[in-house]
Amino acid sequence: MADDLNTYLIISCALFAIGLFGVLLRRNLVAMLIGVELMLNAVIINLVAFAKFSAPEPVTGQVFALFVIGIAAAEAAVGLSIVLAVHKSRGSISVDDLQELAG
Amino acid sequence: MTLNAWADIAIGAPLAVFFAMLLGMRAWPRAVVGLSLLSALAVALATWMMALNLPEGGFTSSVPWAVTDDFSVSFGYRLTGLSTAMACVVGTIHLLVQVYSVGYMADDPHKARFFGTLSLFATAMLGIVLSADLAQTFIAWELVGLASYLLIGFWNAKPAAAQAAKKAFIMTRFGDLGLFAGLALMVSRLGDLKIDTVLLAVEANTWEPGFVTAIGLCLLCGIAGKSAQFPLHTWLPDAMEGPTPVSSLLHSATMVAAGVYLFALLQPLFLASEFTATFALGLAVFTALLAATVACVETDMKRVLAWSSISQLSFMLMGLAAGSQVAGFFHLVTHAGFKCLLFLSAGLFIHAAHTGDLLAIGRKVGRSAPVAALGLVVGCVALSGFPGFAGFMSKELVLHAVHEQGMVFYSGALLTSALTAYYAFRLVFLALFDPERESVEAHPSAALKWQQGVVVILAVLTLGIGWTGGDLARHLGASADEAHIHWMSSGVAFAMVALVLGAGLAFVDFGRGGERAGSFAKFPAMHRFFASGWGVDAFWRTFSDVGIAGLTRLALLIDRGAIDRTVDGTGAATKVLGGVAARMQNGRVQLYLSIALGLLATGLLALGAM
Amino acid sequence: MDWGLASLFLPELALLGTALGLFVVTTTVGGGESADLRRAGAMADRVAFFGAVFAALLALVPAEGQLFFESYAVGGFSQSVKLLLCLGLAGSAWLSRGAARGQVSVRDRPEFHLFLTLATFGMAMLTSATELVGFYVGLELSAYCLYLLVAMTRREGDHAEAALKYFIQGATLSAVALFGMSILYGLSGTTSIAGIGAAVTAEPTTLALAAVLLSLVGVLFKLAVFPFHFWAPDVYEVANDGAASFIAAASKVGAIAALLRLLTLGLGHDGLFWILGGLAVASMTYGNLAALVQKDLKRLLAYSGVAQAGYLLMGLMGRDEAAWSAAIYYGAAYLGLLLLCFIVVVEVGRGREDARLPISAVNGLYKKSPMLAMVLLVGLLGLAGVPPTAGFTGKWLLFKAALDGGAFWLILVAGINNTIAIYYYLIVLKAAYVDDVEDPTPLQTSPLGPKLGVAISLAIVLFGVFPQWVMPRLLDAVAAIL
Amino acid sequence: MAWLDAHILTIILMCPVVGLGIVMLIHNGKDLLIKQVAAVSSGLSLVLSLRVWALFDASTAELQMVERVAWLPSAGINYIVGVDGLSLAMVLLTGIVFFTGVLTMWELTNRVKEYFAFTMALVAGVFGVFISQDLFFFFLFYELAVLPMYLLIAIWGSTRREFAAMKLTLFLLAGSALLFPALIGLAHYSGLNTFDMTLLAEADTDWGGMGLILFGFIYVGFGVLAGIFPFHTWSPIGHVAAPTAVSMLHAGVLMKLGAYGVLRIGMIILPEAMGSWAPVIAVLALCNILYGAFVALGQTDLKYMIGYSSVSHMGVVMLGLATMTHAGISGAIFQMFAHGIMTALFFSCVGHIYDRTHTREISRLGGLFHTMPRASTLFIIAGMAGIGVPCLASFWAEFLVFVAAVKTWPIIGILAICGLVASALFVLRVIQKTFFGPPLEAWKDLPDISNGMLPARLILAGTLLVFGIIPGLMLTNLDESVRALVAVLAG
Repeated sequence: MADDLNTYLIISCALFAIGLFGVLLRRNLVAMLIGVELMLNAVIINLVAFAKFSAPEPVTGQVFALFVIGIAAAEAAVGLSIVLAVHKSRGSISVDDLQELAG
Repeated sequence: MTLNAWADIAIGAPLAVFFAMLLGMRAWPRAVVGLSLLSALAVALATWMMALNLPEGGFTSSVPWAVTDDFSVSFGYRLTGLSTAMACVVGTIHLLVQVYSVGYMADDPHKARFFGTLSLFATAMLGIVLSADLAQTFIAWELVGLASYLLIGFWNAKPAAAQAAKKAFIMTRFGDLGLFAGLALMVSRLGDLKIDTVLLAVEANTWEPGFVTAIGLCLLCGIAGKSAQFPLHTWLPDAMEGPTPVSSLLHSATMVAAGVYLFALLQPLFLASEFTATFALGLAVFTALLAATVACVETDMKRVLAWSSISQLSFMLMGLAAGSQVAGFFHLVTHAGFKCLLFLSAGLFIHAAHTGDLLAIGRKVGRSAPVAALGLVVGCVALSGFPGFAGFMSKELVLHAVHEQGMVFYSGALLTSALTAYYAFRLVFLALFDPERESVEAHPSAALKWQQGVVVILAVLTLGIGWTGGDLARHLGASADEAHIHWMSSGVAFAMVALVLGAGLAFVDFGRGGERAGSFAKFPAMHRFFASGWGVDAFWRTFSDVGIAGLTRLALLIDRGAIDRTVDGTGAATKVLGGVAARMQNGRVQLYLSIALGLLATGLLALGAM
Repeated sequence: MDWGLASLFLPELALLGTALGLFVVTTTVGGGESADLRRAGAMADRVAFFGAVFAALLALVPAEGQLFFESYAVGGFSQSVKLLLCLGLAGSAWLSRGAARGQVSVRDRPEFHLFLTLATFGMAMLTSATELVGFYVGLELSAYCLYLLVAMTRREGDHAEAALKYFIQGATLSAVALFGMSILYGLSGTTSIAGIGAAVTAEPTTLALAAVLLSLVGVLFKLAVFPFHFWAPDVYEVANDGAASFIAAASKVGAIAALLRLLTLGLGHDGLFWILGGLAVASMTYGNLAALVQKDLKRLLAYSGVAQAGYLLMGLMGRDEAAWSAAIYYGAAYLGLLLLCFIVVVEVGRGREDARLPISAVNGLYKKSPMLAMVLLVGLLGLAGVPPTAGFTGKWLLFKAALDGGAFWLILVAGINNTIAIYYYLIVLKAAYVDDVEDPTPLQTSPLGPKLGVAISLAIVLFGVFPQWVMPRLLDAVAAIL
Repeated sequence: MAWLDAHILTIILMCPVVGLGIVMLIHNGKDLLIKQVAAVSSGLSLVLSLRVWALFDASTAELQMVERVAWLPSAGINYIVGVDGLSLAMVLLTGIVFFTGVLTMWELTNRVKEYFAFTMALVAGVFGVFISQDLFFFFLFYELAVLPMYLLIAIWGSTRREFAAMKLTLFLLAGSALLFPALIGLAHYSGLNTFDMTLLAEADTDWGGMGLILFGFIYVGFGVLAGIFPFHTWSPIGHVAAPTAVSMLHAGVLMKLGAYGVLRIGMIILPEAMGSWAPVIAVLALCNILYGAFVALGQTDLKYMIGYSSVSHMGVVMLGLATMTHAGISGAIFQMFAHGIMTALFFSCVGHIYDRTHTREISRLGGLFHTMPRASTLFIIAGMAGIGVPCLASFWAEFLVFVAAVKTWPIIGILAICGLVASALFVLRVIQKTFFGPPLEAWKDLPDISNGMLPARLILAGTLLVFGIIPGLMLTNLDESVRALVAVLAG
């Protein structure tokens, strides 16, 4: 696996795909949150890889990556608080119990 | 007073009375009646003045009424011998009938409405007669139809009268379709419908024969509607539901004669195509025969006179179709006289006997009403064509004219005049010489004087009219000898034979007492066939029940079934679609995301393909 | 202190100031006594409302220029959108004062207003951001505030579920959008939208266009366009009225502004716009059809919002100043109309324990409060695009722009959709004007509510009949960013 | 005074709008005051429309009393208002029907304020359409005229009112769904990017295939409101359910909007497309005439009968337009005016009968002539106008149209003339069943039209009579404009 842009892109796409399927298929809410985090990490890898290999001056990519990391953390906090609220009101954090609102 | 002024009075005065009636009907009924009589007098005077000082080449003046590029209509007057003569007939008869109606309608609460509508009729009739533009004739033609609808349905509380009025209007409307189609076809060739332009175009015969025949037949259809010719004649006997003055003025003397007048006016057009002329002649003969046979078996007095009017109208058309304007028109004038007399005297009889049935009148009244009896006798004698009387003088000219058109028509005409004599005298014998007459004495009311006065005047007029043939011909611009009776010719002889045969048979059947059933009763099948008016009325009833009602049901079916259902269907379908769309939102968040990302993927692929 | 630069940042500063104020109020809430809790709540209402109004006034101050090393453009476009956002915030704050119908507990009210203000600040940033990073931060900031606002409804029940669904879809789709942005950064080497736009137009490879489409997903989610709209019905129906009105009105205006900013990337490519056209038709048809069978008023408004997003997206097919300015005009009209509807929702819903509001709640409104009935009439007919409201003029300008983009047959579909839409607007109107109600006791409304509604409806009618008061300014503003 | 004459059309438009404003301000309870305001505003608009008629100079075909204000130049919208021969009669018709409509509803007691508010909005829309010369404002007023119908029928209507109101509104707005792309398409495909109708008409752009499609949309879009054959089922249901004055306004004036739209936008701006569409319009118009008459014959409800008779008479209008001749188009416009007045009279009489007998079933009515002579005479006058009896305005209209039709398409013309008999059939059947015949016990002592309510109907009957006796009044004004139109159509 040569140390060049393509490898990193492949890794990030794989990670992104894993995260996406995590969100779509896992039953457990927290697992879905983890899936979203994985997708964001894939983006971070992407940014850093582009900054290293192809961007004229790498700092924008790395700054962008830092921002994404910060926001991912905020997202996790908000997500978990909402999952907590769901648990309090429904008593379970499985996606199958979240089907009342329809029509 | 210029001719134009007289014409304005003739048409304007009655119209003013009609509007006065519309506005002030309830407040002062007597005033409306007075006004109406006054206007009738003015109209009669105006028509006679126009006829007397008519300049040599006639007088036309018109003002544009509705102008468009393709075609324009003008309102005006065209005074010729023919139109002024007809106007005089209308004016005089209208005056007499109005005077008669004063007595007839004495105790009717809606008197004002009657006189007002009668004046409307006068305006419309004179509108037809004096018009210079066929479009104006058509307009007046429709107005006359409206007036007849209102007058027949005057006692609209009686369902029969309302039904008769509707039938009359719709049947004449069928005829008007043909008239309108004819006019519309003419307009597509000429810019406007002025009578002079039409006649010039006919003389120049620039149109191809097929076109002229088509126009002739269309106009004939209109005439058949208005002048109650076969097959559009069944409304006239039903129109007897109206008051008797209406029957006498409209449905014998003037309105039904409008069709004949139009034929006389546009005679060159009809005669220009050989086919139309023979067709018209054949139609007239056939209708005359049909009407005469039905009149022979009819039991109601007014209906007998109605069928007789149809038959006499066909005689006029025969004269005109055979080519002689004088014969046809002279018969129109004399017929107007004696038929109006017959109807008015019938009115007296019906007032006295409170029923229209001949046998009942014979039993109840008979000769106890002297003036009515006098009117009936003079009328019937004139009607039957007794030599020297009005009927004979004009019918003789007609028979003479038809004689040249071939034996078939002539023999038909002769047979009809024989039948005419038969039913005329049948009427007299049944009404006046009924053996078991209980003598109930008539109580002459004050109003009766008006009616009897008019009947006497008319009787005198009927006697005199016969001899005015010569100066009428001169007035029409034809030579006097056109109206000369060839006393010694074979035609007169045949007519005499027909008269004697008819009168004799009538005397044999009804004159001598006995069961007075009439010779027709001997053949029950034929009797029933004649009584039903040769089944024409039944045909029209089935046509309206099956044809029109069927079409209506079909239309309703299409409307409710097809169109409405599709419209409501689309509405309901969209709601069902709505339900489907809403169910897509079934609550599972992972399904939402998969749909979203799936569509996104297809979008990306599409981008790739583009 | 050089006032020059700061003068460009005034509305945002006002919003931050309000947020700070609210933050202070939240800290004082500590103790449990209900008396000072209520006092703090009322204080929070007042601070939030007047802060928003002050920010709106500041947005009127003309400002033109760049901030933060050319990553933050302030101009006609951004200031007019900020004005709309602040008005939307003021409206929602006013609607949720005393947490209308007590749907937000007194303890949480200061935080409620804090998040409202922060969300508006995030969207204001979004409007001026000319650079992907600022754009993304603004997008996420406003998104997270909205998730929390929805979760804040006091009563037990479905609000948590709606908030979670809103969060999951939002987070996933923003991650996808971020992935697209990262690829755009990779291709063009810069994060400034103008730079990326130039790179994409230079060599419009499929990958570049795909990246643009992916990066649009985040904004389309916020705008509730068809495939990304599934969150809207649940959130509108269950969220408390204040949050729902903010999400329906102000956040949609923010989304429109973001879309206008981001769409400048792919202006040159027909393919991209035909896909957007497809999305537009899909969301129009889906929104209108689904709304036909709705029984809950707020859920109906949600689906109608999806349909309106479709009309708007189709208008953008014109790809020129006319389309862009019509979009903003239509956004402004939509903001006003939604505020009208939510005024009626709040006034009619007062005293109902559940946040839901069935259409039958509006029965006999003509008798209970004629003024509110008139407000509802103008609101619904405006949404239906009936003259003389701004809705009609907006639709006319939008479709005229769409036709310049060659979408004749799409407009026919939009016309038919409009007719379908009128059915469910009339159903609500029928409930208000025709159906009778058992207790015709007049509705005790708040003193100011109906009057504010009448004022807004008057404004909508006037702007509808006289578009020329505002359109020329919008045209110049939009010319700057195209 | 000069200022008034210069801005007379906008003032006419403003009468109902200002009236609406004042009515909104009046407290709900004061019914009489509201009615007086409505009467004043409608009376004023009638007087002003008469003044427009007087000021109109019949010798030129151009627009007169034009007011032009650049509204939104960037989008090609400007407020242009003007009247020419084609729309002059329509403005007067709206004035008359609006004024008589307000008078007819004088006895209304239920929710008076909202009723007059919605009616005035509707009439403002109708006035707007007839005077506006810009597609944007034309469509704005067109939709404004359609929407209040829903509430007017749903709240004050009678049989199946909500269903009928919804069906009517959706049907008409489905029509306008077609108009939306067509009107915008006109501005776009003409390349001028302006909605000014006169500019679009004068710039003889080559529309090509698109012209046919646009004309199709315009014809069907406006045709739905004009009640053309397959799209007419909303009109009878709408009329039956609507209260009296609303059906007067609706059948009397609103249906003319449709025909006027086809005339003003379809024929003037897309003459070639009109040429190729004319046969289709003629055949559909023929269906209208005959089909409408026969369905009317089968009706058992008075208002249904009048509804279908309107469908039949609107067929005459469309046939007149389809002939594309001077006589035909003049007849069509004359018929739009005459039929408007006639239907208004019809509905006001039926309204009176319904208010007294609470039934419109023809079978249960009978012999009303003696209990209500005034109402019956007025109904018969309207009926006679319907049949096309001379000396009433409709005669001239039908006469001109049928003559022109026979000239251009002999077969269709002759078949259309049969419409004369068909219309006679169904009108006379109703007159005979409801008015003639013995007076029934149930309707013995019903009050006739009171003196207060008579003037409204007399105005209508009087107009029919005046225009019947002097058709020149109408035709001279139409003359030049129609000639110019025919020249354009001839290409």
